[in-house]
Amino acid sequence: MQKKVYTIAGNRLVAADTYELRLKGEGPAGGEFIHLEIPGYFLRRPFSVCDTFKGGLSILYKVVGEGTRVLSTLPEGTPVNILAGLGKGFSASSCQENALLVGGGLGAAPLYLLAKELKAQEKHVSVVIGFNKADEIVLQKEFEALCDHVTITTLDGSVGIKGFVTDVLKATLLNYDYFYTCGPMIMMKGVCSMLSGHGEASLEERMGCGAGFCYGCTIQTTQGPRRVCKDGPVFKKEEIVW
Amino acid sequence: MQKKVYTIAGNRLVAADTYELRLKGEGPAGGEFIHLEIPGYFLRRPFSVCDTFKGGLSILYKVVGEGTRVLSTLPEGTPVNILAGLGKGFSASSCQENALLVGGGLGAAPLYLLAKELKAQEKHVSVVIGFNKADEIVLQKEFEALCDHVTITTLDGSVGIKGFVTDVLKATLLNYDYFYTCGPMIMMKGVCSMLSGHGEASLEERMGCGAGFCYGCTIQTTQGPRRVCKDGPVFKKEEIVW
Amino acid sequence: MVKDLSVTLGGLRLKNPVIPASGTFGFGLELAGDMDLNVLGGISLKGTTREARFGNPTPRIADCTGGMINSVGLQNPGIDALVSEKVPALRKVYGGAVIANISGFSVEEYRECCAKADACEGIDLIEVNVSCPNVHGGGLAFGTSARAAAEVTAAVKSVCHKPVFIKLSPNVTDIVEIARACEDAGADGLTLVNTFLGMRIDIARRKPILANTMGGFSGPAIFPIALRMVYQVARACHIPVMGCGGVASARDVIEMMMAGATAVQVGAQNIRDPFACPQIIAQLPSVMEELHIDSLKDIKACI
Amino acid sequence: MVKDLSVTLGGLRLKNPVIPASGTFGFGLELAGDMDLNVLGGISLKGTTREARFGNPTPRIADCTGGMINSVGLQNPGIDALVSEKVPALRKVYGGAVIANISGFSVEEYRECCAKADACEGIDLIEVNVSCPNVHGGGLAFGTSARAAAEVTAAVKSVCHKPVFIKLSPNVTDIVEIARACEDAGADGLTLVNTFLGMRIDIARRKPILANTMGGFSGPAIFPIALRMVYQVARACHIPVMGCGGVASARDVIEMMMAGATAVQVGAQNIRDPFACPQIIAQLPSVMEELHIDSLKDIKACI
Ligand SMILES: Cc1cc2nc3c(=O)[nH]c(=O)nc-3n(C[C@H](O)[C@H](O)[C@H](O)COP(=O)(O)OP(=O)(O)OC[C@H]3O[C@@H](n4cnc5c(N)ncnc54)[C@H](O)[C@@H]3O)c2cc1C
Ligand SMILES: Cc1cc2nc3c(=O)[nH]c(=O)nc-3n(C[C@H](O)[C@H](O)[C@H](O)COP(=O)(O)OP(=O)(O)OC[C@H]3O[C@@H](n4cnc5c(N)ncnc54)[C@H](O)[C@@H]3O)c2cc1C
Ligand SMILES: Cc1cc2nc3c(=O)[nH]c(=O)nc-3n(C[C@H](O)[C@H](O)[C@H](O)COP(=O)(O)O)c2cc1C
Ligand SMILES: Cc1cc2nc3c(=O)[nH]c(=O)nc-3n(C[C@H](O)[C@H](O)[C@H](O)COP(=O)(O)O)c2cc1C
Ligand code: FES
Ligand code: FES
Repeated sequence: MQKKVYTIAGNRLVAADTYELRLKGEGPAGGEFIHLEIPGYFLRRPFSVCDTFKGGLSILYKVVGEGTRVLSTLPEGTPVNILAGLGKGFSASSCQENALLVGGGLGAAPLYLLAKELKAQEKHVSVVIGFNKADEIVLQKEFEALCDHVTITTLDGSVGIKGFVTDVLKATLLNYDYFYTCGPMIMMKGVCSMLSGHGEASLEERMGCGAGFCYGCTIQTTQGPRRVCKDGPVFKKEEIVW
Repeated sequence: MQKKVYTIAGNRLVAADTYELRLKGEGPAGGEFIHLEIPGYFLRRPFSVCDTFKGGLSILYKVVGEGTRVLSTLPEGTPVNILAGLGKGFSASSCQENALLVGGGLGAAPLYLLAKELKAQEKHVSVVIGFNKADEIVLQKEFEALCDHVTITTLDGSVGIKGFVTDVLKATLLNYDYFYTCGPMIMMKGVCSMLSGHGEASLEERMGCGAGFCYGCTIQTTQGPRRVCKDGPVFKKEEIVW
Repeated sequence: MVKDLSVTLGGLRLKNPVIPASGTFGFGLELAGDMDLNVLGGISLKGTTREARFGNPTPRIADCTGGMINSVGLQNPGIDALVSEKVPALRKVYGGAVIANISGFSVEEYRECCAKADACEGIDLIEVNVSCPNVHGGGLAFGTSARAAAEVTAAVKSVCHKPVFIKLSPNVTDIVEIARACEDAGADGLTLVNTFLGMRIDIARRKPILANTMGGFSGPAIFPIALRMVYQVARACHIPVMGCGGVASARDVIEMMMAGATAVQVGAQNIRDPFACPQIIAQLPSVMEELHIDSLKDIKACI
Repeated sequence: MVKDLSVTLGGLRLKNPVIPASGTFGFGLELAGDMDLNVLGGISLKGTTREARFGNPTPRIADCTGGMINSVGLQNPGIDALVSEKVPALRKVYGGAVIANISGFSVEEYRECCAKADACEGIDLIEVNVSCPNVHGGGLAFGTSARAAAEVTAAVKSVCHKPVFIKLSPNVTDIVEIARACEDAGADGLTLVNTFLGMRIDIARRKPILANTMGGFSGPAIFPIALRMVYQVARACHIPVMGCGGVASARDVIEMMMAGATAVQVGAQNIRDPFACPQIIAQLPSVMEELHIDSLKDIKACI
């Protein structure tokens, strides 16, 4: 874990209520998520790292409450205090050859970084991501440029296949030896119970410290109590108690 | 009273720990003092208006605590929330012909605006202002450009007369029909008891609302309880209970 | 859709639930020149005692993270000036609910002041502040003992025809016990909460900031504790509660009402921003829209 | 001039008075890889009970103005794991004062756990958290009754040789009464304060944010109340006080000490910023310089 002051290099609307925040700063800022201080709020807010680049990283966030609303108003050049290098992420090496990535909404964000890593390991990557409506779609072009198969679903059918991602998993024969999922709990539960092989899911909990020492984010797993922020947020399918 | 968002047009060091803050914004911002919101602090901070100009005003402030320290770091262009049009100021019209202004430290600030008003009314203005040391002197040139006599005192004698302003009042025969004073309580008490004629002094109290409705700043006067922020900060010499 | 902000409090219809809290809005008159008072659902006037009081020496105010401490000490012109001067003057410019806030140092003083407030035409509701030290009962605040709070309530109720709300102190182990005692003694409603006892030190001068050493702490910092007390009391009692403590936004008003408040008072936030109440009222309709609320009456204790 | 930050607490010499508060720094080990723990004056370990506990369901955390609410609910591996695993592991990397924080639901549980902590070599001081509900006494927290707090104190003292500090709840009418009862029952010191009972509501979903409805509120928002309690108790009692509640800066540490604290704990601020304690310690000398303080021992209760 490192505490850093990064600078906003971009904060633009990329979909309905959804912003891409680009942060630049020194040093490596690995980890699965960052914990970001928003002026006027006591607790930090956790966001998955969506992409990293030389001298920085980006996240995708949705305005869902007061903190994210304030975040969306911060202009370029604003210094932002973050904790970086947090969380145990997806394990790309668990996949032998063919990876299946299933995302819902902004759950697509951490899957993008994973897809880059899987491709760097020269694996085949199929992606299925679902959204409510066309105007919420993010990362479609980015996934298409990177991955072998990309399927988009929308609830209203305005883009791609009409329905839930689980409808696609049911209808399509997908070739994978390991799967990865991130999105709403109800979706991940459906995905994990439907897909027979091994896989991992990224969970969410309200967080205090984000760094494993306040025990605010503990969940019960088949292996006993685990901290989502430190032992996760990614857990093996078999560990999760839905 | 008006609530306004003004913009910092300048915030520069003008003497030891002392800054001039220039604020620009629309509409008249009269009044004796402004009540200024500082990011991160619950209560506003009161500062005397030192000068007004078309589209704005300036204050002089000293870094004495946390709030003023933060204020000194705010860059040009920062929006600042102020209450303007507060307080009952000096009454320039109480002076017939010859005014004597006695200031201590940043007590000089509101006297400058008063001096401008007195000169606009074509009165003679003599000024005595005292500082601890040379590096604390403010407004000397401005007063000299405007007034008929300007005497500076410093405790260490590095500039002007060595000693307190009261030493000057004792030693010099000053021609005035009305006096005005602002500075540390102990100085104003000395000035008011030493000067025989009528006059006014500007008081300070820790303030809540700054606008007369919280009764946080009440003092006992010879006329009964009075709010420094609304009934003052300027009171007639005869009203003040030292 | 047009939003219905009105609520009914102790039989009175308020056009909205937002009321400046006692001591943080003077007698209303001080701000009459700066805003249209008539947007306010009600006004709780500055705390009043039998005799005029100067209050405590200054400094009476200290700044804190998310709030402030005051030791104003009930500066007021006395009950006779309240009913003969302040209220009639306010009534000339204000048509909403006028709440008299009464303090006392003995049961007898409470009774006498409340009777005078009850007889004053311009006053709609009487709020009894039991946070004062009980001079005949060892100096502990009336509001920190269920028995003393009930005694004041019964005494006041015996002389009042207007609705009587008892305003409780949060500096207690069991707020529900005290609330129930007031309800049983006949209170028509409760105001929760008054200030927390707090203190700050000037570390450069090595002495307390307040001349009085300690004072009442309030502001957004206390909101979660006040909300919890409103929630507990609203579930335990059947009389209406005015929620108070740290309210600073339209969202806070709605949160207080969901916790069980019928109306909501705004205190320290007025001191930071004199226009806080009109602003909160102006923001309520759009926040209601966002939260799919048509009438504020629908959300009371809805959780 | 070199500044002397050291203090003596319950007979132990601490290199400085800054101690992460129980529950806000895990068992120290969780942060051993991220900072040099040895800069810390002491570490108060996560609250420990007889049996291992999962704690409460999530959400366990809610954000507030100037603070947070937690309902972690004493998740811990139990006293046996504390003394056999956590403390020995911490001792390998940490040489400062190790404080065990013990909770219980019966006097017997307190006694048993404290005896085990007392027998554990790596533990220097025992802090007894009396904020838990008393399962044999009607569910009210031990810390809200002077009698129950004294009973726990006496029971624990009868089995401990190490200094015992009782950590009090601020949710009481008269903190001094409870502090005195603990002192009279033999406590070697007091920690003031634990969290305030608070609550937040998710107004969009119309339900409490915490799965447990209410939780413990702490952070800079409570500083003025905690400071007042430290001041009152330090004047009323003769045993040392660890001040805790809202401390977030070197200035706050000094203010707490001027109010009467011998050492100072930092809680919620660690959760906002894991490096809060080392940073505060690093800032102390320059703040002392500015305030003309040569030794922190000189400022205790100096106001
Ligand atoms: C590991 C992890 C990764 C995440 N990655 C992303 C991401 O890449 N993009 C994105 O848009 N969102 C992400 N979230 C959710 C994001 O943290 C919340 O949407 C955000 O904290 C809401 O803040 P707010 O102030 O707008 O909401 P409020 O409701 O005003 O926040 C109040 C409190 O609740 C917490 N909170 C509210 N909703 C959530 C939530 N769903 N999960 C966790 N805490 C919450 C906040 O952090 C804050 O402490 C992630 C959450 C976790 C745990
Ligand atoms: C009517 C009036 C006019 C003033 N004009 C000026 C001016 O022109 N230039 C200038 O430098 N200062 C002026 N002051 C003093 C100025 O308000 C304080 O120096 C300033 O508030 C200190 O803030 P701080 O946060 O740095 O200090 P802190 O000590 O950290 O402030 C804590 C609290 O104490 C209050 N406070 C601290 N010192 C004073 C003080 N001397 N008077 C009133 N409140 C205080 C603050 O407002 C704040 O609420 C004036 C005060 C008053 C009442
Ligand atoms: C400056 C000031 C003066 C107050 N005077 C009174 C009073 O006279 N009577 C009373 O019942 N409450 C008084 N209060 C308490 C408030 O009415 C309110 O109960 C308390 O401040 C909590 O609300 P808040 O957090 O919104 O400020 C006063 C509060 C402040 C800040
Ligand atoms: C997440 C969290 C967990 C806590 N767990 C404990 C605990 O196990 N035992 C205890 O005595 N206090 C516990 N506390 C209380 C703190 O030790 C401290 O007394 C309180 O938070 C006030 O200090 P603060 O305002 O600096 O946070 C906990 C506080 C927090 C925020
Ligand atoms: S958020 Fe603190 S342990 Fe996970
Ligand atoms: S500061 Fe509020 S009345 Fe003067």
